[in-house]
Amino acid sequence: MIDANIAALLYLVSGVLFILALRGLSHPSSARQGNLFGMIGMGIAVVTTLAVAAPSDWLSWLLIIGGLGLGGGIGAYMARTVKMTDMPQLVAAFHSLVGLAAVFVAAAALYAPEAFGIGSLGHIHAQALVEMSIGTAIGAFTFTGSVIAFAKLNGNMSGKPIILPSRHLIHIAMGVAIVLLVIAFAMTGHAWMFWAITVLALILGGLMIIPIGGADMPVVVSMLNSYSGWAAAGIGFTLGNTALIITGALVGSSGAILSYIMCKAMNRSFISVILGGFGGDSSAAAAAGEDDRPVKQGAADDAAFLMKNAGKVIIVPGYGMAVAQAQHALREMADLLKKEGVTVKYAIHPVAGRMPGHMNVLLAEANVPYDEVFELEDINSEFAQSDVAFVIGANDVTNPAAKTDKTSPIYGMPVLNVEDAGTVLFIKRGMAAGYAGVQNELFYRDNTMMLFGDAKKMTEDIVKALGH
Amino acid sequence: MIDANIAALLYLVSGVLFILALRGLSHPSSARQGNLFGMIGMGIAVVTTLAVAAPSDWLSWLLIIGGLGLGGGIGAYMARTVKMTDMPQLVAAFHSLVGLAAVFVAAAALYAPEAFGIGSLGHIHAQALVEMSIGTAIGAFTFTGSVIAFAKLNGNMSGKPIILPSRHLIHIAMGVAIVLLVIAFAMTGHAWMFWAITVLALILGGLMIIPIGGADMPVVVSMLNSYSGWAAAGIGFTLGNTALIITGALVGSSGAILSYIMCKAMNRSFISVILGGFGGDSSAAAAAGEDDRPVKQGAADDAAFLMKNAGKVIIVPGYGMAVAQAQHALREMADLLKKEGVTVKYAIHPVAGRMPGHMNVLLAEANVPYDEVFELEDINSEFAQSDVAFVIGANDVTNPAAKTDKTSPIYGMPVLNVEDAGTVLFIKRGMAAGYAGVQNELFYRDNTMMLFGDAKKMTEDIVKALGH
Amino acid sequence: MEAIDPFTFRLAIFVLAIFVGYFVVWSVTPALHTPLMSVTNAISSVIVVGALLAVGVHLAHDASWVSKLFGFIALVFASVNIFGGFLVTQRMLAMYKKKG
Amino acid sequence: MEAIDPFTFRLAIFVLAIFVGYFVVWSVTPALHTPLMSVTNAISSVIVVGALLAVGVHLAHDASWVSKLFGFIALVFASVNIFGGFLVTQRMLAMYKKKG
Ligand SMILES: NC(=O)c1ccc[n+]([C@@H]2O[C@H](COP(=O)([O-])OP(=O)(O)OC[C@H]3O[C@@H](n4cnc5c(N)ncnc54)[C@H](OP(=O)(O)O)[C@@H]3O)[C@@H](O)[C@H]2O)c1
Ligand SMILES: NC(=O)c1ccc[n+]([C@@H]2O[C@H](COP(=O)([O-])OP(=O)(O)OC[C@H]3O[C@@H](n4cnc5c(N)ncnc54)[C@H](OP(=O)(O)O)[C@@H]3O)[C@@H](O)[C@H]2O)c1
Repeated sequence: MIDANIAALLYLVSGVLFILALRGLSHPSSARQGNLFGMIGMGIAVVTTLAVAAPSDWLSWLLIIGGLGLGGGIGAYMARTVKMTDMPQLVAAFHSLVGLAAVFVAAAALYAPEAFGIGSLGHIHAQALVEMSIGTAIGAFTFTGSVIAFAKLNGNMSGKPIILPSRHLIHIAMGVAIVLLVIAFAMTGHAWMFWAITVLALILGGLMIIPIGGADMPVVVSMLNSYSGWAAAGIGFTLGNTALIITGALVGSSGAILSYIMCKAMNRSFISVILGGFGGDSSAAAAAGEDDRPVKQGAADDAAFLMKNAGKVIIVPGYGMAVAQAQHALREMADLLKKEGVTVKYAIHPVAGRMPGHMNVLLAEANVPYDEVFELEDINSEFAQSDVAFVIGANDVTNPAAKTDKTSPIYGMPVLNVEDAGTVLFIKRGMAAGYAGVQNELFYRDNTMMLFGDAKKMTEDIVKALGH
Repeated sequence: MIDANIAALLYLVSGVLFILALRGLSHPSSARQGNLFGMIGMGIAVVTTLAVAAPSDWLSWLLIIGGLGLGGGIGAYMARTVKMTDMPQLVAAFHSLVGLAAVFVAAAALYAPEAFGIGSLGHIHAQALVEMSIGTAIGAFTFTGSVIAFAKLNGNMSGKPIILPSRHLIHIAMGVAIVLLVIAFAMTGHAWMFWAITVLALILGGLMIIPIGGADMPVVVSMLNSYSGWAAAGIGFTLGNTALIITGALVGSSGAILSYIMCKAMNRSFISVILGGFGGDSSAAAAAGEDDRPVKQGAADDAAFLMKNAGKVIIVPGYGMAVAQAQHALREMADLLKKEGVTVKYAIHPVAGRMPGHMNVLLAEANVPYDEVFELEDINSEFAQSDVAFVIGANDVTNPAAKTDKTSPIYGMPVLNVEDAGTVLFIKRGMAAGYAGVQNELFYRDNTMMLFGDAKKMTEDIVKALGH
Repeated sequence: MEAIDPFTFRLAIFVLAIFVGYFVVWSVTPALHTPLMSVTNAISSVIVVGALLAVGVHLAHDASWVSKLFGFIALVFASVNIFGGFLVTQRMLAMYKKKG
Repeated sequence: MEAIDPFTFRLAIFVLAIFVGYFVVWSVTPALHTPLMSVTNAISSVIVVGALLAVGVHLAHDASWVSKLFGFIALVFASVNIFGGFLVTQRMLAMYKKKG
């Protein structure tokens, strides 16, 4: 047993280390050290807890070591084996676990309030009852919500928005029921109410996420992340634990800000995302893309010839590159071009792909140095001085309708000005529209050449052509 | 009397309002609202204190109202009448008052510990004694330090560094004496020790700042600001006051970061500034600037002709513009040029003038819209596309020696690339060097024209010439 | 001075932490937004401290068994997240390299 | 849970406030660094709360008079700063205008 004051200080230290972990992410060069700080902070929190409330029996120790080992083993295995293209799913899966953990911690507190210093069995302080029930409600909601997000992202469930009749009414009714139950629970402390809240929140989480289209899932995942942060902070108040309170606030802000960034970069309101009904996966929107106008079509050889003789090529990767896993072939292509004396840069739109930073991770995986990868604001003016814009599996993020067509759903979203380049190459499988379902006028321009085919296959062909 | 918990919440609110006050300064458009938040925060802190420890006698109320009225009146008068060019002095003067206030609050706590909840007369908790003596030491040091900074900035005292023999030894000895006295005071609580600490700190503050050159005073002022913040936080711990703790941390960080920014932009180490001996005022360094090479000299008419026929003019103001108070004439000149269809922009170096943001305030005073005023990084590449760089009273911040001459004291400092412009006009009174005492090779270039004279007079002449 | 409810202090900590969170997340470079998502995931599992308290309860009542069990389940889930979250972040970050 | 010393909480508040200060000051645009100096000056005069406590002391001992006097002096100085600092900042900020 260590002194409560020392424990409080140690929890503060671990909270500060978590802040430093996020702070490190301000630049790739400090990010690894930041992650290390995060791990140390977690270690301090765990050890401090074990020191402050050291269990006296061997069974508890066994369970603790077993639990840490079992969970840690599974986690480490998942972390090692997951494919980088599956990161959106993994994050959703992890979120569901945080939600469940919050539910079980709250339930444990209900049955052993003494251990948490919040009263005795059947006589828990009202404040703690409120915190606890909010914790379990958000946790349960996060759990089912994340499970559905996972299923949609992973393709276990259709990405199309599934619309139930009068669903908004049902959601509101359930929300009201939960609030009333929380109040009743705070006054009576009956355990069945706790479970009723939990079950209702589980159902509500499912019902609310199902109507949201698969491509909106990243916003949903981020929003659920934010919720789980606030839930953690709530439990932090119950436990009087500084580390939890700080972490909850950090995670809560982080999720909220990422959701905001995504919505802004897509030029959609957060409310419209949450109300659902928008954004099936790209195949769903495909039909919209047909048109009779002629397009200039090319082959890998043409592309190779064009780029070989260019002074500067800007590569614009998008969702299609991720699906096709074309990043390695792309890096190879860039290497060959650089050998020919061509300047190669990558331009990343803030919502290219399906989660924030998605393209950056994939390029990093393929060993593309991060100082060749630029954000929209930093590179957008350079297209005018480039000979070729090589658009691989991207679509919406290049669509000039966002600048010109006020009626377009993407109007107002910042886009990459690829059309300013000498020639624009588009790799995609057909004439289908992108995620937003909007036709891209660029395909029909004179300085555009379409390269129809799978992104990976086509890039490999270009690599071959460059080799000759 | 209000509840201590409510008071604690109100102090938190006032701390948050102070954060928002600084946050508002991230953009000119939100800054005024931020300042309002700051005032509200201060109002809440004062009213809360009066409500929580309401004095029962009329004398106290009289003193409080009288003190607030007297001080407030003086402050308001100063704020209204000060000239914008005198801002560095005013800030130094205000700092000295914060320092003194900290000394008197600490002394008051010594003689009426009950009112502060830190024990009874002669029996004060050791922790409070330590906090109190550190508070008075920093406060006293800040007071004399700021007074000297004020005198040097205001010209009441020569700006030349005054060097005493073996001064570092004396400073160290006094510092050690203060530390020993703090320890002894914490153990015994004798009042004389408190006063001895105060007196020693007063003397040390004077001795340490006197050897520092006048032009380094902005760094000193900012550093003293930081110290006064930490002193306030210390007293906040004694009083258990959240608003003071938060404010202290904010002010402490702010001063430290501004000192850092200044030192970095001057490419000097903080230590070398504090050790003193560098940087007399520019007249002191003047002698260094003579050279026999010929310079191209021009008159107001030539300058007017050149700029009238230019497509783009970038104005680079510096310390000389502030001394000469030429900002209004400069704005007039820019207006006339704009009427002639010339694009006019202002380029501000981070340490142009003698305090951070100095030029911006002066230009704002002359009604120059802030969206015509650009920072170094944002405009430096534009000189190459400009016909004229109009350098008015600036020198060091344009000196290419910072880029080329490794032996120069300003080597490594970022500078404005005025030499990339078609023609460079320099307004200054003679060939004297700037604050750093380094000769400026640009004066002798072919595309440079020197306009010798007082900045205000010369600009007015150009305005006249443009009028014809 | 009367004693101040710890809740008040915690509220102050919470409020300031929200400010810190706001600033620190905005300072994250967009290129690292994916690792940001995975690392926030990992740190939000500091909820494990609650699980540890629950696993270690004294077996005073029958209900304590329930609590112990729930604590164990929460512990396993949180551990998956902690190890999984930090390690996958590390794996991703190790891939970000400079030129040359 | 044992009672935690308020000092511990205050330390946490202090540490977090330093982070907030660090971020918030870096977010200030360089064009407003002069107003930043004057406004930090103004807010650091929140030390006036100490002066108010001192002025309002009950006259229990002779020493209380001393305290009252010192408090009054501190109050005057702090008030100069508060009014002077906020008003001069306001005056400066009022000058920053957009084009047109
Ligand atoms: N990043 C985020 O955080 C985020 C979050 C939510 C929503 N979004 C949304 O996602 C979209 C991202 O834009 P984006 O330009 O990256 O993607 P996009 O607009 O969805 O376009 C992707 C294109 O890739 C093509 N493609 C698909 N599979 C391919 C394959 N195997 N090989 C070659 N091409 C393939 C598709 O055309 P074909 O079918 O013709 O091949 C499709 O037009 C934006 O609308 C954004 O708002 C992003
Ligand atoms: N801004 C800050 O926070 C700060 C803080 C500390 C130090 N400093 C230092 O201050 C310097 C600022 O650079 P700067 O380029 O603005 O100034 P500077 O290098 O000091 O040059 C000012 C020039 O203005 C001329 N001048 C003086 N009075 C004049 C008048 N009435 N009319 C016309 N010209 C006049 C002087 O030349 P004549 O004598 O020939 O007229 C002098 O060369 C840097 O070295 C910087 O490191 C700045």
